[in-house]
Amino acid sequence: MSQHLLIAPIVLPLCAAVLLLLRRGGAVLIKRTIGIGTTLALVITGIFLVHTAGDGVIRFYALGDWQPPFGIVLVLDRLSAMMILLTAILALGAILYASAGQDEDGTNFQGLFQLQLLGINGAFLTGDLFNLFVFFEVLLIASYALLMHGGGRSRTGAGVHYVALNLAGSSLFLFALGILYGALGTLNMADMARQISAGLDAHQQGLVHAGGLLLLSVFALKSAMLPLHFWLPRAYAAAPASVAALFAIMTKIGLYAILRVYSLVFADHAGPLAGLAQPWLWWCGLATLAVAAIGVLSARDLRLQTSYLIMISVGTLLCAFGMGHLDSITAALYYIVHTTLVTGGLFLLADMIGSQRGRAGTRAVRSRPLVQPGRLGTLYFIGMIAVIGLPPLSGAIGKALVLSSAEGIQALWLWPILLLAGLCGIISASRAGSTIFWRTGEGDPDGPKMGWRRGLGITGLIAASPLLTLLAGPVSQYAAATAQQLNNPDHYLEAILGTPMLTPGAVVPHAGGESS
Amino acid sequence: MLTWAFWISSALFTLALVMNFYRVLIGPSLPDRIAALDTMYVNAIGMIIIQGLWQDTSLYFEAALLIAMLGFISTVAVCKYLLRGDIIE
Amino acid sequence: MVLLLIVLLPLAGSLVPLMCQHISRGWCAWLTALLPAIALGISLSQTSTILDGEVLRHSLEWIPALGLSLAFRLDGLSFLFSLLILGIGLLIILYARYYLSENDSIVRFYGFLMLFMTAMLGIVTANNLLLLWFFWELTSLSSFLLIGYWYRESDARKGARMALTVTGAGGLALLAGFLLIGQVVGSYDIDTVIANADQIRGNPLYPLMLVLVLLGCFTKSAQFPFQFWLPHAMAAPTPVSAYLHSATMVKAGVFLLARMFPILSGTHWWFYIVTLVGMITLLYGAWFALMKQDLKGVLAFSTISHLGLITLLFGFDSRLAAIAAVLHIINHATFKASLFMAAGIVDHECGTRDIRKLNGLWRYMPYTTVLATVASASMAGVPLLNGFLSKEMFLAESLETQMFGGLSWLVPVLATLGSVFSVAYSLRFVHDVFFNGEPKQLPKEPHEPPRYMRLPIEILIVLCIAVGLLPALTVGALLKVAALAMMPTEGLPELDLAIWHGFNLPLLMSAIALAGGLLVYVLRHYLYRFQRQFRGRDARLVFEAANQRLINSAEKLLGRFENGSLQRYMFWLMLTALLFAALGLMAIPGLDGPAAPQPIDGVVATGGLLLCLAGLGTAFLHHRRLVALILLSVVGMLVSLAFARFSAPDLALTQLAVEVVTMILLMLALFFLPQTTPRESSGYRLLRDGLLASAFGGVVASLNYAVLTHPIERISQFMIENSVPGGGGHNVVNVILVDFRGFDTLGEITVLCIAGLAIYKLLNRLRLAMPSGDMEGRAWISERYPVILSVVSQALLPFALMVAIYIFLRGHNAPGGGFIAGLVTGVALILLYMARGVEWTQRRLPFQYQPIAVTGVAIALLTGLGSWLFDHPFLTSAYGHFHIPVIGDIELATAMLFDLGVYLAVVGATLMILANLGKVTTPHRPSREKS
Amino acid sequence: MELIYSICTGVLTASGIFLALRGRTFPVVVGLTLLTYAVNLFLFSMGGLHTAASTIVGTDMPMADPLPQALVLTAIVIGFAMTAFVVILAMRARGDLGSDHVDGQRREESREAS
Amino acid sequence: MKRLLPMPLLSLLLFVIWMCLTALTPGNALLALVLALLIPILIGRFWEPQPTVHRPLKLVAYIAVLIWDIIVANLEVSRLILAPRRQPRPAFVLYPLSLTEPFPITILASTISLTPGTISAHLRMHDGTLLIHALDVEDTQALIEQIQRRYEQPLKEIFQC
Amino acid sequence: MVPWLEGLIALLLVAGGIFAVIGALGLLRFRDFFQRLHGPAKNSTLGVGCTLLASMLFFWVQTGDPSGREILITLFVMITTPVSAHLLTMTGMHHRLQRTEQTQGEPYELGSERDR
Ligand code: NA
Ligand code: NA
Repeated sequence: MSQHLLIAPIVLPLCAAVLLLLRRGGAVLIKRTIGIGTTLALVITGIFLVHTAGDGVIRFYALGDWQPPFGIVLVLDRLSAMMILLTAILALGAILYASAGQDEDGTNFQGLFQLQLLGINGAFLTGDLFNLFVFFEVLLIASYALLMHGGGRSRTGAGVHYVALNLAGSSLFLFALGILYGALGTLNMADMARQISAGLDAHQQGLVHAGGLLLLSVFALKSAMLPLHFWLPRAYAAAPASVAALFAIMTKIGLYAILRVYSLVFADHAGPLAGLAQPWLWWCGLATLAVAAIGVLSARDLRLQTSYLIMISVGTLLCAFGMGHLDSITAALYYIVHTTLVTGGLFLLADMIGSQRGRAGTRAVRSRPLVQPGRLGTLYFIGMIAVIGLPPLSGAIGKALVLSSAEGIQALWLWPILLLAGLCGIISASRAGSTIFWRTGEGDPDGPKMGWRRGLGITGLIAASPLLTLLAGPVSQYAAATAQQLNNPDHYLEAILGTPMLTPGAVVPHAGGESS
Repeated sequence: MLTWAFWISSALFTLALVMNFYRVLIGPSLPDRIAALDTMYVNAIGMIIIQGLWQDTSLYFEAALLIAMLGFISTVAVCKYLLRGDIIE
Repeated sequence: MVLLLIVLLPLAGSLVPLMCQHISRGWCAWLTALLPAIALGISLSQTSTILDGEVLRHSLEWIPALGLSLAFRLDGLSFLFSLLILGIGLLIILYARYYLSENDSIVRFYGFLMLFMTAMLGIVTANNLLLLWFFWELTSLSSFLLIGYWYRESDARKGARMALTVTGAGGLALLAGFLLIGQVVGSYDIDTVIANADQIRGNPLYPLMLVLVLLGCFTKSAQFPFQFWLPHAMAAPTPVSAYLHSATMVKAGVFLLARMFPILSGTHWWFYIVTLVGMITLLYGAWFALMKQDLKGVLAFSTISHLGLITLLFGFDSRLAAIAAVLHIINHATFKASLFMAAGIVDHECGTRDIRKLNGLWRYMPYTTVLATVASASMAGVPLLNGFLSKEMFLAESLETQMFGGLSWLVPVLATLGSVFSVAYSLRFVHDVFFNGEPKQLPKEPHEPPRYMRLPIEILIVLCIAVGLLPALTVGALLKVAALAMMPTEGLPELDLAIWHGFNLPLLMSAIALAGGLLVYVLRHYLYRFQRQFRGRDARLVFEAANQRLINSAEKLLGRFENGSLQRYMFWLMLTALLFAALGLMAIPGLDGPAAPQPIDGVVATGGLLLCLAGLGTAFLHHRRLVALILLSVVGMLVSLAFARFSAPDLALTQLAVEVVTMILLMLALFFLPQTTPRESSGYRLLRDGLLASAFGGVVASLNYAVLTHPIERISQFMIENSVPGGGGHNVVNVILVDFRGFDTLGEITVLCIAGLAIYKLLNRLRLAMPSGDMEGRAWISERYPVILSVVSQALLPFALMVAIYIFLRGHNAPGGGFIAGLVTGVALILLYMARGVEWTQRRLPFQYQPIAVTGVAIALLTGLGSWLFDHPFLTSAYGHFHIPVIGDIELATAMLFDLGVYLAVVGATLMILANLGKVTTPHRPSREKS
Repeated sequence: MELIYSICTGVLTASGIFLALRGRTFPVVVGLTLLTYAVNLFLFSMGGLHTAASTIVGTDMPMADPLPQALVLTAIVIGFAMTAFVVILAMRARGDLGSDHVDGQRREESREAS
Repeated sequence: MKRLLPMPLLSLLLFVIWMCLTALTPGNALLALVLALLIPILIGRFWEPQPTVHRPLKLVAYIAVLIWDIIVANLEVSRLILAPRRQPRPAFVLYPLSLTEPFPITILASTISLTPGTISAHLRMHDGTLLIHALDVEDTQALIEQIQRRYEQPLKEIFQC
Repeated sequence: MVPWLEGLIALLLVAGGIFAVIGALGLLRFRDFFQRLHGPAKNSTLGVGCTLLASMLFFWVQTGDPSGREILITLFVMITTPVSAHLLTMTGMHHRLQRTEQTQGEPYELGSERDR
């Protein structure tokens, strides 16, 4: 049974979604219980998977018992396990928050939420490029639905941009996939890597080059790399809080895909194609950082501010990927965990703050006092310290890791930009925070209290930062091991292609055929 | 002889398609264009059948069947649209 | 362990006040003071060890990947500072108990104060540069909270933000500096770094490191030109000012100078930068301290000036000067803390800090007057007080420096000038406030403060006098070990701590300073008049304005880039993709590959031409939307013909069915949209887009051609071979869909299902104006359901169902399958909706579509899970042939069950999408969502 | 044959992209749909162009590459789902934002040409 | 019987068509039988009651005539299309229906559309008229009579209405 | 294959093509919409009919197994073409498309929503 645990992050939410969606209505309590319960189960699964992957063995699950490279495989390595766990934790915070009432603003929230998780987990686990496309689409369409949850003009406006750009992106994805299949004759990523390392003729090489770069544009769009980031700020700022929180992982999926594909398929063994994406990631990452810093500075709204802070993290990560050595990947992996959880928490927090401020909402203007200024203020303070990268929280550690991994001329570019981005963050956060929590006007506090579910959701996610600070040693160690694993795609290839039989005794690569 | 017949027939159907398409392009009225589109669908059935004969396979039968059954629905939808605006009411 | 406690106890102490919410303020103060008091005790217990010159170290592994460990050290320097921080901190706790009013939250105050204390202790005891930086930034953060303590005041908020921004920025520079040092040395461990100081000074990047580190120091210790934040930090409650500006915050900057002294000093760079900055700051602060009318303002600028002095001493690049600097740090801490507390008492008792109103207070608070006078005298450098000692050493050292060559004489002159002003403002502090006639319009009747509020001042004054009288006995040993920490390799210079060094030049300079100060004070009104010529610029306003300008220009800059236009965003996306694809294309040696192209046949050529024309037509005629749709339909049809032509019957079928559904969908939507697109793109825009689109088209065509002419070995061969033996189906495409890549299909039907759910959400409470006629103004005909259409639709249904079943059953072995069958069923039902209306159809299809679609997914999922029962991976298929007499051979496969799921999902989703959309105009419209 | 085919994909791509760059929702939707057609044709041809071949085992015709066909099938379905969503989103945008401009600007517009 | 086999003719048609579609095997016959029985029940809700066929033989004859007429119609229309200069004389003719049930009327209208130079343009149930567009007609009255004689009359007999 | 059967099939195929072209020609040649509609409504139907008949014969001869699958297509075409034509004429009437002067009789106005 434990072998099937690998597919649990996909099957669990799908089962839950089916249960939740069979009827449109249904008792709220039951739906919430299923939603939260499943997410909790995903967290446990994630922990187990991280534990399993911790031994450094790369495992795979051949769907339909069709062995790679012929069938679709799910691959569990340190990276995918980590991302699964990360998603689950973030989702738990988000679903707790949503279950305090937001889920009932429209139909089918709980079910769609699980489907979104299904898509995300699938994207993290799959070892097949076309399957990655399918999961991208699952998570995108689910995100469209969730973005529209509860309705409203700003959501519609942001939605049009978000959807149109991503639709175009999906087309580009298929072009890229087509080229790669046409040039390599396979869809399995490990097999692609093998084909490339086995040597290509010049014609194929050019095609793979085109496909690889085109694919980069798709992943760059998802990860909000400049100049393809335009969809992000508005979409994130407009989404319902719990959805925006979950969206914190969305850009990371693009980044994950970049890391996965370019560290596996276009690694050193790819000869002239090695490091295909690196320079682009590096320079565009820097540009992303710069623009995001300007964005943070200009943001007059908490949610917009958080959106741009996410973009800063994207830029940071892209730069780290662009440097592409062991230390920088280690740094990036630590940073990814930190930024995802904290920004997720900040979206929830912003919503909570906004709901207690009446018409001022999340805008940084004078308003009536908050109902719970102490609690929310503390959370905001901690969250901002973390996300801006001030000590003593995880952001500072992540940033220091990234900075210290830059060498020579790289540091000359990265340091000033990243540090100035941090300064922009300080200016923006202190301005917004002092306005919202300190510069309160007359009027009686009024609005919903945080309550235990929202409180748990927000606190849980923001508390991740202190926790990541305390556990920085082991976490960074895991990250380093992960980077090491990524750095050695040979192991991956060997695990996926070198051992053709998963089930001992099977002679044909397929166990079907016998009648049942 | 059959090969010649296939050739001629598919050339003729192609010609018919081109002429229909010309009508789609020039209109002038919307009903003209729709009528031409509808005719294209019907001629497409012929094209597919001939291809099946040519290749001596019945693999394309379903395609022809589907055009015959569904092709007119587009026409219905557009006509209803022009007549009533709301096609499902 | 001892070491760790010194930091950890105050940290724990910051939680104590939180638990004192409900007990009296007195108890709260005592309890809060308890833990730092213990920490102080622990520190003091180490006195003998430290004085012996030992260095305590304690290190815990934290983040090896970063080279960051929880490494602490207690050497003379950190010991000295720890005592200051803890000692004065305790006094502040006591003082604040009486200072804060009933309305002020004492819990918050003590909490922040203890946090700040922790951070300071961390800075001085850290033995790892990154750890030091951690605490460094933590002081910025906690001081932000402390300065903003009275957050309802605009001054407090702005002052806090300014302090945070400036010191935070400096902290970032410091981080960069530390990282550079770490990269050069390969470790952040301070011991290691000190041991490798030569390597650092010899590094070509040394100036950069130095500047970065100094930026950190100078911002923190309010050196010119970063001094402006400090006076505005006075918006904080006075105990905070007393603490931050005497013993702690600003001292962190000079502490770091001391810490980095063995690492970075000894170069020209160090000398010029540090000396110049220190000198300017010294004079600048002194001048403005004299000019200020605010009691705390005088103290703030005097602090700036004294910090300049300390910095200047560090710059002199002599070991003796560095020792003098440390001594002055101690002295300044004692007299400045007491002065601030005295000022706080004045403020507290009189209700104002305006020097022009405060006069002759000695009559009302004689005791306080005495204390303040002694402290001021110490600040002025009056002999027998501690301030005199370090001032004297400073003047002596200023004479020693030769770095400015022929201009070196300027240094002692300017130093004396600084001292003159120092005397003048000290005098002013005493005379203008406590003497000089009667008070004017005080808001309160002044009197002596409570006993315990004065106690901290008394203790500090005693220290001032004790050190002043018996320097060698009191601070001598401590000073030596502290100095030793700064010069571990060179060792200590000869140090003579005495009040009397005989008549010498420094003494003369001191005398000049005292006399000059008196003179300046007497003539101060001329100076005020002189100063009045300059328009005073409030740093706060400047800062705020700069801030605002920065934000505005950021907004403008961003707006230039992100202008909210999808057209632009789409353009960038396509341009990027084009660039990437084109780069790859250029890497292909030539488009023609080894495969000989197949001969062109006329039918394909004509079809291709039509396809191109239809595509271009759609683009060119897009302003007339319905025409564009008809042409789009032609494209769809031709594409499916192309699929049929190139041996893909399954695709042709699917494309056809989808084409019809898409058409219906677009017609439904077009009803609510304008019928024409306005011509609003400029010629330039059209040209630009046209070029981009053509270029993209060209690249795609080239890539397509390149692949087509280069056939390769593909994994699909395996699928062809295994389709029948492994998947039990002859139609390889279908076997791929339901078996080899059934997982994709599961995802695909999930997408379809979610689309249905998403669309339901979009349609909720959607109210759109329904046009009453078409675009030419014709009213709609009144006939809703033409009879002939109704009858035919009804008659078609059984046949459509049969065809669906036929296609479904054949799917595994011939073109077809659940997907197409589902679409056929769905379309047939939609036709009924069109022909008969929602009301009629709804009555006959009384169920919701969501459960159907979801059931479909559920069946597919369960089929997949079923293989677990046989201990096979998810979605493993099985099939078998069964022979039944008469009927013959029947094949049953789990894939069929999976396909049934697909069928249901497609039917459900199609209806969910189209029927719900159609219902928008009817009373059955979706309206569950909250709006 | 390959040349004609490639030109067709290219032209459809170009038309689709041109429309996707327009400023109103409906042309954008039509453009994206065209682009989807182009993509499907492109992806399909990655298995090579086979005349008189089949994907059914057991016929006496040569085999065409079935894998791209299956992929395109999936892509068609997903494309349909996405088109459906975006077109209804366009409707919603018109309702919510009062205009069918992609940026939702409020502009004076007349539904009818008259 | 009525519940098991609500539409015998439809069932028969379905059975025959299924057998046409698939190979003639016992298994398929069984399946065809199941479908022929199942589908009418499935779609029963959507089937508004229609007049039933009372004279099946007449129906066969009718179909034969129809096919013949279609061929003739095509040749005639082809001649018109191909005739270089001759301009046809089109007409809108209002045809008075004597049939009243929608189903037979639909058959009639379809027949008209499929046969010589005529298309049923619009049906008005309330006054029982069918507007016909004829491509080339001299005498509209003759056309009406021809349709009545050749199609409507037989249909009335077939459906007995 | 028997030559005469082959000939018949060939003939049917070519006839089908010719009818399709004539239908298309009608769509192009006639002066008004209502006339143009007659071309496809009949000729194209017969064109496809001929082809289907050819197909039926061909496969019957090839496999030796009579199969009536094509009948189903014919049936569908015959059911659906008149409906298309009917709705198209209605649309033409609604749009009051120009008629040639020779046209006898008038199409009446279709009842409009606003009249009610
Ligand atoms: Na409707
Ligand atoms: Na007729």
